[in-house]
Amino acid sequence: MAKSSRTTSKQDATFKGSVTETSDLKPFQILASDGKPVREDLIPDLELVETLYRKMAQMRYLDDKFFALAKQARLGTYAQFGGQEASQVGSAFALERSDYLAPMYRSTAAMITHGWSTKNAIMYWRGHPEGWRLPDNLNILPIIISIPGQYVHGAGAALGAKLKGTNQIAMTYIGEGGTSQGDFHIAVNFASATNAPCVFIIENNGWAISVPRAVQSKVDYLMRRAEGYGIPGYLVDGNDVLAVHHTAKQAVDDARAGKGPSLIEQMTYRIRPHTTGDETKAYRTEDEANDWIANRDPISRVKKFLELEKRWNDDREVAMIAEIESEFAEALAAADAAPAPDPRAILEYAMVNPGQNLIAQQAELERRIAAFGGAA
Amino acid sequence: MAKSSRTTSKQDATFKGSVTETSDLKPFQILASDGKPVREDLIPDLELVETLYRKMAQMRYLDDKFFALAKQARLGTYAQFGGQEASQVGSAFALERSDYLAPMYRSTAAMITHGWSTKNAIMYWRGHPEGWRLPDNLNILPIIISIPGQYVHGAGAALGAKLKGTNQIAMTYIGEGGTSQGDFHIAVNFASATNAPCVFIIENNGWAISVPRAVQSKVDYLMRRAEGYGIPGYLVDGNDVLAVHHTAKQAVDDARAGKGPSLIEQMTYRIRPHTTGDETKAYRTEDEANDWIANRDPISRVKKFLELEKRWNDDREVAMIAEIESEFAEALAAADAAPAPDPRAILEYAMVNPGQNLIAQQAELERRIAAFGGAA
Amino acid sequence: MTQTVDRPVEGETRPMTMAAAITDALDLALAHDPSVVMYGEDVGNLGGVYRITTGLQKKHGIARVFDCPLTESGIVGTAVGMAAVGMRPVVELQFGGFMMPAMDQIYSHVSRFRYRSRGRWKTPLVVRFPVGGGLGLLEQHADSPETYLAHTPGIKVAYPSNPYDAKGLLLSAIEDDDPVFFFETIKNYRDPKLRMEVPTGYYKIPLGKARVAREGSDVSLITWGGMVQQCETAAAAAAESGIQCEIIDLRTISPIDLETILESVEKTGRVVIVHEANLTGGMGAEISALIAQHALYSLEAPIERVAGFDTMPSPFNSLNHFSRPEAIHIADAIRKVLSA
Amino acid sequence: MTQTVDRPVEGETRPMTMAAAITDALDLALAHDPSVVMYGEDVGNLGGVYRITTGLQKKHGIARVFDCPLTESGIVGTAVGMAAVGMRPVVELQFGGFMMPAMDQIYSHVSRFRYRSRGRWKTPLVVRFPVGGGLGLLEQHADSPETYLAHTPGIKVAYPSNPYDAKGLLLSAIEDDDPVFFFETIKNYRDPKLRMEVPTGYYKIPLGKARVAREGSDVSLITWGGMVQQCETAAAAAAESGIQCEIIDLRTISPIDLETILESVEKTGRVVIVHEANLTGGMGAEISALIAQHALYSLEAPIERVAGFDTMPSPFNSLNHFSRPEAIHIADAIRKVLSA
Ligand SMILES: Cc1ncc(C[n+]2csc(CCOP(=O)(O)OP(=O)(O)O)c2C)c(N)n1
Ligand SMILES: Cc1ncc(C[n+]2csc(CCOP(=O)(O)OP(=O)(O)O)c2C)c(N)n1
Ligand SMILES: [Mg+2]
Ligand SMILES: [Mg+2]
Repeated sequence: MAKSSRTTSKQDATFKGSVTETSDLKPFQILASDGKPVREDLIPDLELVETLYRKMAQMRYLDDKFFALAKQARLGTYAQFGGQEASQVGSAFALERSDYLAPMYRSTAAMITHGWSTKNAIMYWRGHPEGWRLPDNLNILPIIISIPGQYVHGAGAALGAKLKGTNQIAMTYIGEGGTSQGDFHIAVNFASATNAPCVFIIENNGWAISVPRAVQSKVDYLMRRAEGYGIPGYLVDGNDVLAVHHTAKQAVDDARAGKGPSLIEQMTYRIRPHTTGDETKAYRTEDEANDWIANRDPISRVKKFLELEKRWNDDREVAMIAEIESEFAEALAAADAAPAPDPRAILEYAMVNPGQNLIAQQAELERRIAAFGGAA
Repeated sequence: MAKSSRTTSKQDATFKGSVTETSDLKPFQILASDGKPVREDLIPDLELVETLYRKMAQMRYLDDKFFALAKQARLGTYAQFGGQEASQVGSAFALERSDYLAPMYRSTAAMITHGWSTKNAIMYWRGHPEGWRLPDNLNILPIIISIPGQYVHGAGAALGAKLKGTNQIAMTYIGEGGTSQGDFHIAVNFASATNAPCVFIIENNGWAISVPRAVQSKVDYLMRRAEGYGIPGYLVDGNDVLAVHHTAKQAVDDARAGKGPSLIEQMTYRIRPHTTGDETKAYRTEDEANDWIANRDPISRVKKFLELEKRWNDDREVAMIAEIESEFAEALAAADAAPAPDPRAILEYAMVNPGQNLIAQQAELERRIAAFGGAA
Repeated sequence: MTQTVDRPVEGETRPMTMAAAITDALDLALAHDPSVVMYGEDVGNLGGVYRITTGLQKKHGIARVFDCPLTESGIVGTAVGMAAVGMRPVVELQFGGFMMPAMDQIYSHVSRFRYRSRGRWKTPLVVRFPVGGGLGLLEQHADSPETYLAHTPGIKVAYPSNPYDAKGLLLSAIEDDDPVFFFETIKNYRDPKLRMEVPTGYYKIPLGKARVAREGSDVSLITWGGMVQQCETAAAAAAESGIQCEIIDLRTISPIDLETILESVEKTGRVVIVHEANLTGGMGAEISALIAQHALYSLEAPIERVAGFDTMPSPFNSLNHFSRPEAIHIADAIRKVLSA
Repeated sequence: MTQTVDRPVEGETRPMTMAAAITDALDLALAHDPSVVMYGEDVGNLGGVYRITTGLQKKHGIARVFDCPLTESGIVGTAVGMAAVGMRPVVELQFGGFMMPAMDQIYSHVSRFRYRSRGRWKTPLVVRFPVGGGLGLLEQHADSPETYLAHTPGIKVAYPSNPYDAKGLLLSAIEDDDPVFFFETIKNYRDPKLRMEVPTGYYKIPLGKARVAREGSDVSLITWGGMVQQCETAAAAAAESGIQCEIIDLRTISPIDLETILESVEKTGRVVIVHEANLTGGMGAEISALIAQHALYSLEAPIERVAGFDTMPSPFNSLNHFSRPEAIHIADAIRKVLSA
């Protein structure tokens, strides 16, 4: 038995995590936090800016509603993306409709941007089988909970598309915490080695549940790892939707042009709890979140810009909100109107060609359905 | 079913692997391949140089003997390290005796440098239980075959030593192929995050069995990954034992001083087959290996240097070889004299406190021993 | 019967839930042995997503209880290295469904490290995690991966069903020189029905010893973890129709207490095995096989297994009670073996 | 009996070893379906460490058969993504002992990808690897990890014992829309005793159908892969003392052909299950449990299992025959069930 484990203050610093502070990098911005352009030359068509703004506003509304629904037990546990609207909308918007998206549990905004419906999202987070069925006309891979399998699937889908010669590319998301996993490294390196057209996005929202970024690694910015794979790496202000979109578009275009994968780190912040089951008070101050909400909100930044450009005003805002509300209400009503799930869903899609074990279990399921007093 | 997989020549290039050729890095050298110093200022005490030379010469002899023994079925499958003597001896020699070494299958030279005996090495590679027993007075963790578990054990041992406050450090080895695995990344990053005193060595010997380095990743040098962990990375001529030792010593000293882990890439070459079961003709030219043998041999390089320094001559060489031969012969005789293993070894050390399953299996083993006509 | 009552009567006690009993064991272990360290995702500052390590970092220091990078292979693999150099790591994985990234470290190293070095290195480590469903959580938050471990040599698997056992088994696990995996049923953590008087002191329950949770002569229900409660409900219902079920709570899945199982089967002649993991290749198979080898002639009816279906645990919240074994399904199996 | 002869008589044949039959199947699959691709460590240029893919890269092009980075999780995980977008990856892991780094991808994704998307995405992929011991290779080069897969829902496991089956099962596996793991016994690859006439054309053997390798009325030997040969030796020896063994070669471990097993057990009443993986929690347990549930009343003796010990496969070369099941150990178990 060891004599003592000598808790010294030096050791303490270790386990709290500390980042080597030698950074020469600054996150790329097109808009400053106050909505003023820092790169006039890169401001895109205002129509696009307005579209991105509208999508982000819709997403914030949806995220807050989902939270409320979960608190009323009308959804199950839900992983909010609040604060990360620019990061998800801006990047997913750079995809073509036929491109592949490999999402994680917090990617709801990216998925909806790529074409998923609000109704399906509600039903997914409700644990309703119909929500788990991904639509045939959308190239969205399943939502992955185990961190970060989707990164490897993204690399594989990209390589598959390349082998088929379809000109599709793949985009996939991970949190900064997930970068400590083996599959993060494996995926990016596999794509590097095979020159697979995959855009790897790190949404660095500062926290992995209660664990701060500094505990994950000594490095200052995770996108530095791109250099170790010989691929382009980008550091972006993840709350600047124009910077996010610009960078993602570059990476998407490169991938499509046969230049291989890129790694993008989007600096953002999760202004909400980790999930509806989480309590942030236990690990971070409200001041920290409030500062991001007040001073670095991704939505008001681009709204201010549009206002400065005279492209936006209160009337439009009111009209937009009304539209968002009624669209959401409609989706919710449709989801609520869906019939209760059939228990037989439990054994559906288990295998294309089931063996005797599953056939026997189908009979057992029927017995259970009968025991509980009828189907549905 | 996909219509066609369109084999284009662009795709071909992908799967052969290609390294982005933009390297600004050059492997660190103290001696040029012809044995002449390129960094006079870093030449250590000649006594140390001679010691390293002698060890390397002993290791080459041992490696060739092991190969011959394996071909006579007096050893099992054996993973030769021939060509990598500088890489292993130079680095392991930088350790204190009490430091931890976490070896892989090709680390025999590093293990012997750290104190393992030739007799035990013979018995290990013979599959004799006595060879599998690592001596109590040596801090060498078990030889790992599954690539690259040992990297994570190295990180853990280092962190454990740090927590105990013992001032020990750990050193661990991997091949360049192994850097594509998840555990490579996990280990280096875990040590980065916890500032664990671990020296991570990549022996880049150009090949992972038949797979060339270029297939593993687009990056030019794997030590570039150090930057992505915020730790020092070193690129070293792995056939220059002085450069290897100098760099390893630096990393060992840093680790011991509380500065955390380092990553060292040692550029070397496996001049032998992958194992005694491998046939190199199927994947590389003999010219390639012969070029390394003739022009970049790690042993003759330092020998030439010692000769230039008048520290070495033919008489000494002859005497040394005689010594090496007789030492080896003695070890082999001792290994050959060891009694045949007791079949009961199969169930020894399975668990500290065995359950009924193992107790029943002990009885079954006794039955089998009886059936085969007695023990041993 | 091998053991029916194994509660020490002396000593102070206080009422504890499963969660509290586990926290108490961890706290005592940290105080008892300076080589014990705890780490994992969120275990330090937050105290884990189920708050099992809450307060321990503050009390024992950040070098003994700390957060680490998000990597199960890293957590388990560094624990192997740490254990080798003399620490006793007690690590947490966030959910049983997230054990698999560590599976190579478990299979290739945790399992073999001592054997491989012929005793030069030991692997006294504990890996704890919450398991089991019935709560409508997200996918991979309801898994029961014990069979993958029970089939892997060189390790032990403890899977307690109540606060008293949880504390005693965990203290045994931490002291044990073999690696131990420790399963914590989420649904039981704070179930007030399981709250019970637990000694406040340091005590151990041996690994590898089952508990007869209920005596009976008609049917043996063999089970563990959260399913013990379901079996108790089913047994109580059966008792109303005059059927006396015996419940064997295995407490450790590996090694298994064959003796207690056989004693019960020899008495009742009828067996229902209940587990939450999916049926095929589950631990129910091993238990059934042991009975079919060692107590075949005692059997008066085919052995029934009540288990999860051969799919991932149902992610369809409102349907979970159709797939997770519940008392009603166990009752069905009891009827079956009795009418055979 | 379900199937005793399932060899088509028509068509050209030529003598093939296991290795040759597998290579032939891969070659035909590449020609048959342009969405088939093959990759792994050393499979491209070298043709794999056992030379199973030799010549395929040259013949079908480097975009169809290629080397990739050294990462099992990457190989299997990218195959999931590739399969989703319409390819049929047939990947190789270098040895069964190196499957575990891919276990999270297998457990969390291969197993569930289709279920999780409710059929939106399919996972038609094949993972092949060499398994089994008896050759004195290095550690982790003699493992038999089939049980980890058989307990994992949503996947199939084929484990052929002879060249004819290997080719037909592999072609079925590649065409199957479920993910299939394909086990190749190293010791059988080039065993001249197994060399046999195999049709040169494209044919399939259904997954999930066992083969009665030998008919007999006294004892059922249930086995698969390399152990079929050992059972045949034991059965031949037993026949000399007048004992007629029936050998059931499962061919697929998952799903299992319960019908064929039960037919045999009902006939013989005595069962010996033989596998190379370690005993506890091995597939022998599942088979035993199925029999104890469905054919209990036919049993005239306790079910015996002959399996590896609960340790890693012995790395002590000269002692391997004590730990790997051999004909002599099977003979012992046959005597046991007959004298019960
Ligand atoms: C393999 C695995 N281990 C653990 C978890 C539990 N878990 C869920 S979210 C989370 C933190 C993730 O943080 P990050 O990657 O930064 O993503 P974020 O949630 O912040 O978007 C953890 C540990 C998991 N989902 N998968
Ligand atoms: C997890 C795992 N996968 C595959 C193998 C099989 N294998 C043994 S050596 C080798 C190549 C390793 O190359 P590298 O890492 O460069 O080390 P080297 O052999 O060149 O020293 C492979 C694939 C293994 N040992 N472990
Ligand atoms: Mg995060
Ligand atoms: Mg190499």
